[in-house]
Amino acid sequence: MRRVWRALFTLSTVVSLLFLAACGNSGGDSNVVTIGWSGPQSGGAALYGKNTLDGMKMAIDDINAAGGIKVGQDQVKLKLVALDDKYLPNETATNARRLKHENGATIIFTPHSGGVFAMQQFNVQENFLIAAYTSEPKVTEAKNPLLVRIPPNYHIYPKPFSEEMMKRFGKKVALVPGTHQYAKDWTALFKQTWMGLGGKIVAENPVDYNKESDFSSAVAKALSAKPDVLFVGGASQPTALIIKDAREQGFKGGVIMMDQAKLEEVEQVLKDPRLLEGVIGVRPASQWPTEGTKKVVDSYKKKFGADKIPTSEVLYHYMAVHLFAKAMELAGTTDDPAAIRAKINDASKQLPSDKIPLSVEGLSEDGALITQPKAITMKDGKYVEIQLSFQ
Amino acid sequence: MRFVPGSKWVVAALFFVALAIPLLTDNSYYLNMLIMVFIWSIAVSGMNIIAGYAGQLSLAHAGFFGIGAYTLGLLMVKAQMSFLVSLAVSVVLTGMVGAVVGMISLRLKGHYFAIFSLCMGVILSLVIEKWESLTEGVRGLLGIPVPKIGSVEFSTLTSQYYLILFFFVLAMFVNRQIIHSLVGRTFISIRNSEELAESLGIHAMKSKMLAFVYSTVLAGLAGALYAGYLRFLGPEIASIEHAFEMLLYLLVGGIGTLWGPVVGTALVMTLMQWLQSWQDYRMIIFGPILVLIVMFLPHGIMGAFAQLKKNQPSVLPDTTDDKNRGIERGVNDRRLAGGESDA
Amino acid sequence: MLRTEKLSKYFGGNQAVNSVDFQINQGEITAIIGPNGAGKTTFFNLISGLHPPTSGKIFFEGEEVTNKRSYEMAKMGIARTFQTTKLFAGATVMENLMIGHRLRTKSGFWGAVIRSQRYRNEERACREKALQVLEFVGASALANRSVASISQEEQKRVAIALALSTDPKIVLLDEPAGGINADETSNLAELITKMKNAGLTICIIEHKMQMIMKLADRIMVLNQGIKIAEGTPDEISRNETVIEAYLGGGAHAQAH
Amino acid sequence: MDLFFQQIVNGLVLGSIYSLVALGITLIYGIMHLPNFAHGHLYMLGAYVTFFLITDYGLSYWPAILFAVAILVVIGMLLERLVFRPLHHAPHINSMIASIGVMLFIEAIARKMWGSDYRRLDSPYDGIIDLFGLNITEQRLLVIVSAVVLMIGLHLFLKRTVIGSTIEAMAQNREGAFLVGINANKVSLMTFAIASGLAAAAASLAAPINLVYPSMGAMVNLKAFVIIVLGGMGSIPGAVIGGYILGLAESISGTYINSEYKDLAAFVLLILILTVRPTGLFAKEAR
Amino acid sequence: MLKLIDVTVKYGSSTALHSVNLEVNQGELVVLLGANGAGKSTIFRTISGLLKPVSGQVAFMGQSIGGWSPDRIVKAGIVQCPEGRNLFPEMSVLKNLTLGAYIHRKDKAGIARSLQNIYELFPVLYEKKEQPAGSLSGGQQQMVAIARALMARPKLLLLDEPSVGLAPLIVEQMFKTIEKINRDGTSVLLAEQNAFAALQIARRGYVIENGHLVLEGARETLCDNEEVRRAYIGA
Repeated sequence: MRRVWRALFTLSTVVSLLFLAACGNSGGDSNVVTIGWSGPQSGGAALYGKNTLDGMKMAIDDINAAGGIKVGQDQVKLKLVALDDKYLPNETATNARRLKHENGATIIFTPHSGGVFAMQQFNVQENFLIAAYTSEPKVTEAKNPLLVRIPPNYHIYPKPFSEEMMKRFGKKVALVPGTHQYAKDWTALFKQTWMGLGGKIVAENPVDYNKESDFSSAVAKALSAKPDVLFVGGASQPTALIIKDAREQGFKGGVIMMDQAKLEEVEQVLKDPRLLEGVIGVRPASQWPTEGTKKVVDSYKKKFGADKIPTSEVLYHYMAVHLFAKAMELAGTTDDPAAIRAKINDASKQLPSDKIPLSVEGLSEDGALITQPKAITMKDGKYVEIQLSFQ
Repeated sequence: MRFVPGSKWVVAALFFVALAIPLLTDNSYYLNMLIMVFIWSIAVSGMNIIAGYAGQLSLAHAGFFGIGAYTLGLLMVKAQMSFLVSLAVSVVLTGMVGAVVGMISLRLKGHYFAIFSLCMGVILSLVIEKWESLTEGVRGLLGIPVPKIGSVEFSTLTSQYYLILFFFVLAMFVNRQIIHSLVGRTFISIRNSEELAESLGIHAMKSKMLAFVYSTVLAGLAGALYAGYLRFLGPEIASIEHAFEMLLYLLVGGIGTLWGPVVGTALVMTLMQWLQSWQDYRMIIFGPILVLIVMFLPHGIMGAFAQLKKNQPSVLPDTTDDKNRGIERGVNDRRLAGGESDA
Repeated sequence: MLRTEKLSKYFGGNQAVNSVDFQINQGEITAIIGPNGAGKTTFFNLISGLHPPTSGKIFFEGEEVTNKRSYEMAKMGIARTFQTTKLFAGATVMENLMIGHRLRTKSGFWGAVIRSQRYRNEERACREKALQVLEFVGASALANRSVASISQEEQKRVAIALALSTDPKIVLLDEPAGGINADETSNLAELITKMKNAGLTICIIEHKMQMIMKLADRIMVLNQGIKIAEGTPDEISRNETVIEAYLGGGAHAQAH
Repeated sequence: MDLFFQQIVNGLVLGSIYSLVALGITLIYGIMHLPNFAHGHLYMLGAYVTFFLITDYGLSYWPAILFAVAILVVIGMLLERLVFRPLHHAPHINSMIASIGVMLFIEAIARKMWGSDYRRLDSPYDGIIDLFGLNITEQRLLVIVSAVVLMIGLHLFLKRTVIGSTIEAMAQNREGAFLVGINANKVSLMTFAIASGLAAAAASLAAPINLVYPSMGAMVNLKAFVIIVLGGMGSIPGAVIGGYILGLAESISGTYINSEYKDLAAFVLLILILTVRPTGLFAKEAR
Repeated sequence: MLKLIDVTVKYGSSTALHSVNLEVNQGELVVLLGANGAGKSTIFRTISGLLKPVSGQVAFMGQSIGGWSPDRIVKAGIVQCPEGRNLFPEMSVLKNLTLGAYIHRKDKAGIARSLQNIYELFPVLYEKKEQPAGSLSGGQQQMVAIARALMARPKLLLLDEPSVGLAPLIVEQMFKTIEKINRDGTSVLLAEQNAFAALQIARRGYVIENGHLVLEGARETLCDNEEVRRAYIGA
């Protein structure tokens, strides 16, 4: 009996201590503005979540080191509050309310469409701005007035990719994309484009890039259809493994890489650049030809190690925090989401390209940032730039 | 009433507090947390019926939660049916799927049933994820309309709160009625000894089926309410991690007690929220806490209360009785089993 | 009333019960005796439907019931107790006994939820039945005690009460006097006689010979799964084969 | 036809890994009646340990595997001693929950210490062998061969040595084992050690053909449970054969049906088999 | 050699043994008589450390062994051949026997000698040594169980109802074997309900009823005791 009492006592002590500790954190400072983030910090997508957070943390550190932002007459510093949602929409909804009501966040970042959809149900009602890092077109279709979509639209890639590969290798493509939603959407668009150009799809064999223990059987099946070109798409490292498996099984054709995979990371895994011959993909964000990009890449390397290269998640989030900070300065408020969003377009034009990576040209009507990515391909052992056309 | 914190007056008082909460605070975070606690409590109490009372540990209940949620979502989005009709259909459909799954799986005993149901859960979640033409797959189901009953629209958080509180109270009422009835006692008799129950004329399979189907209905109801509340669905809600989470709520609260599921859900969810401040350390802290809880409070919180009150071991099921499978158990297990033949 | 025809049960290669012809007559107390491991409990398990027989037939009141399951057997009126007193641990005596009458009730899920008239009647009937059988076995005082807290002998009584609460025609008692002392045994014998006088048919497995010799109308002796003798207590106690089997080969001379 | 044989080889590679992990789970189940949900995470730890021994401590492949196995053996024994032995007399559901707690803990620790990045362990055996027209990397061949060697080793240990047979003795009749003087605690400690060691070996063999990351154990774990239910819980041949059945079923169904549904195929296979044989393929008959 | 002093054992709240006092001397063959459920196996399980007494003392060769783990008790020299036999059904007879000598596992020569002795005692086991123990007949399984216990070279052998389920002829053989084992120097505590057969080979005995030792005495005393006769033959 005593054991039970003791256990109950211990448990309640632990719980109340936790409660006290948790309470200690909240407590606002008028000269600090909280930026919220809800994303995966555990589970299979944790790495992705961490990358987005790293970008934000670097940006906030840089802004605060420079004295913060000037809103009206006040010098305001930024603070990041990050909550784990395990990639689950309902957790995002809970976190968003917590960030808004407990931490006073006006801008909440989330790097997955499910979380965005969940927040869209109430963000206008509860008055906060969603910073959505997702390429899902439906996010903007809803015309939510308090939403900004950060990453570029992938619709521009398939056509130039396809044309280049067809020209160099042939018209038969085998598809081994991921099974996640982004890969599916990308693949659907790619298939349409490829066939529209007179190409033929000889095999389609999607695999789960995050869970699969061995890609080799999926690759073997795709290659058995004797394709000229292989289409792959998912996170960089598994993508690299698939390319490696294909080369090991004797595949010599071209490889089209979805923009989620980063060429520089693929290179790190493959080691031998010859395996990359004939690969086409999006130019790494870290190779964006601006001063700002170079600067951020350097400071990232300083922070995380010389062999680490910031992914586009890092760079886009770095840029986005600066963008929102600028918009707050322009709007002269830190707690009116509508006013802040109204200034995003102006802010994007005022971001100094020597400090900020990438280049943003403005905000589209439906709330997406406009950026202009580029594509490259490995030809005879060298990277060659491919022209992307914008209609 | 036998359970201390579940005594009539406490329950009544808590009920009135629950009714008054939206009047006392407009903090939507708290309301949202309570709504989530209600929803998951319903689902966990379903798991409790089959695992805690009928003694068959099911890990498929996240799958049934998913079925309930998707049925409601799909009916409202794709068939434009009204909220109440969709809710009814999703509950019935979950029960029907539950009946089919039960028929196959309840023939198995002990750990076999547990792991088989785990696999069933995985299948249900994979089906939801892969059947894209119906469920939209990993993209998720968008645009579930605001629940409406007659002319009342549940668009605000407060109105949703009352809607879900209503179903929560209803579910707990039905649970109470069942548990303290001949039907509930029948479940318990099967948990304690299927052999004895059968020799007393109880059709064990039939009763287990009833318990299983009812428990899936509760999971389905919870899922449907979740869909109506969040108005967006992704296949993750049916994932096996959720089944583990539900089991955890159940065990912490006290398996085989009426209020255990509610106490466990509320406590663990709150604990998880508090641990958010520790960020990366959250699970590093939570994992050992879990181990300590099962070591020192093996009957869960409500079980411990019942024990204090009755000053004797509480009714604790060992849902995985090896004797069913003819395996000798360890030395002291026999003592726990309380009596043995001295042949 | 209950009859078996060449009833056999094999476990793997072992013959637990081998081609037994047996009969339980209405209103009698029939005993099954035999050394440990003779197959007595297995035989009970067969005629109560717990295990399906490998071959042979079982008839109850003229009807063949060979492959009926134990819950069906119980509904037809065959109740049993177990060797190790099986009760639903943790519950009170009353709660245990109410389940015993469950098979005679009809209301299901909805009845219980809305507490329908029929449900309330049935619950009352269960409660009354429980009190009635408790009184019959002389354990009324135990009604609200937890099963875990009562003595071995009381547990035996409650187990019999549990069997009686199913409204049986035949009660099969598997070693009701195992593990209780002489006084308690004679009390138990009285109870069994009382059951017989109340019109019940009884079949009993027991090792306590004095008790059996006094109680039984007819005895069957099993050894190695085979019926080696059947008859009145007098006949059995004089039967050479029985003495041989029961007391071990060399003991014969000494026993006389 | 080439494709078919290629997929058979791939199935064998997959099956080898599954079998080694499933063997550990089934051994622990046989002795402690504990479905250890944390086992897949021991596999993950094994991969990380190997990775760091090679990259940070400069060990070469084989010594790294040996050390990783040794380290995991210690971790497994600690788990048995600190978590599962104290819970041995509690209801089984409690130790199951405890294993979930351990699982969450290990994954969180791995994330905290090593981050969530994918890591890549290079195989020292990167060559490609042309086997009757099939292209197979040496590493894949190595996985199959090593797994078979390990399994034979385990078999010999269990059947031919007195110490090894105590494990089987405990599984077959616990009380009988006590009565011949076998120390129950030592046996369960040894079982955890062997199971964790097997997981580590499987992980270090598989790591070079895939990536190393904190959640790499989750799916393998789930599959391993499918396997032991399929083969009969506690059955050692069941775990081995079940592992290969599943590996082959996955690679074949991935080829000839649809790769997206092949996880589903594994589970449906299980349901079908259990519907016909409720105690798995190799379960002992109930007495 | 073995002494139980006021040993009380409980299963949950019910008492299975009430202050039992029992003694086995060096070289003795003592029989423990009692009906089903009287508490014989409980005594055995307590001696072997499978159950812990709530009070009282268990002493062996002057040492208190109450609370020792089963394997430690086996090493001390008390080996039980349990009523349910508890063989390893899927292992061969030989393997069962080898495991019986688990505590002597380093003494290869000793094990070979023991095996030799066992095969002399039970020649049929030599014929069946490669068969799984579970496939043998009841009597043969009983032999394996006794043989396995002997492989541990016990100082004190506890035999729990070795005659259960055996044909009379085999029972007779079994008792002769037990007698021989005792003659060869092993003390034996034998639990039986087969009273008179057991009393033929034992010099001393106890009668247990409902967890109480009710009678104790030499063979003659017990044989002549009316209670015993009545209890077992019912006449």
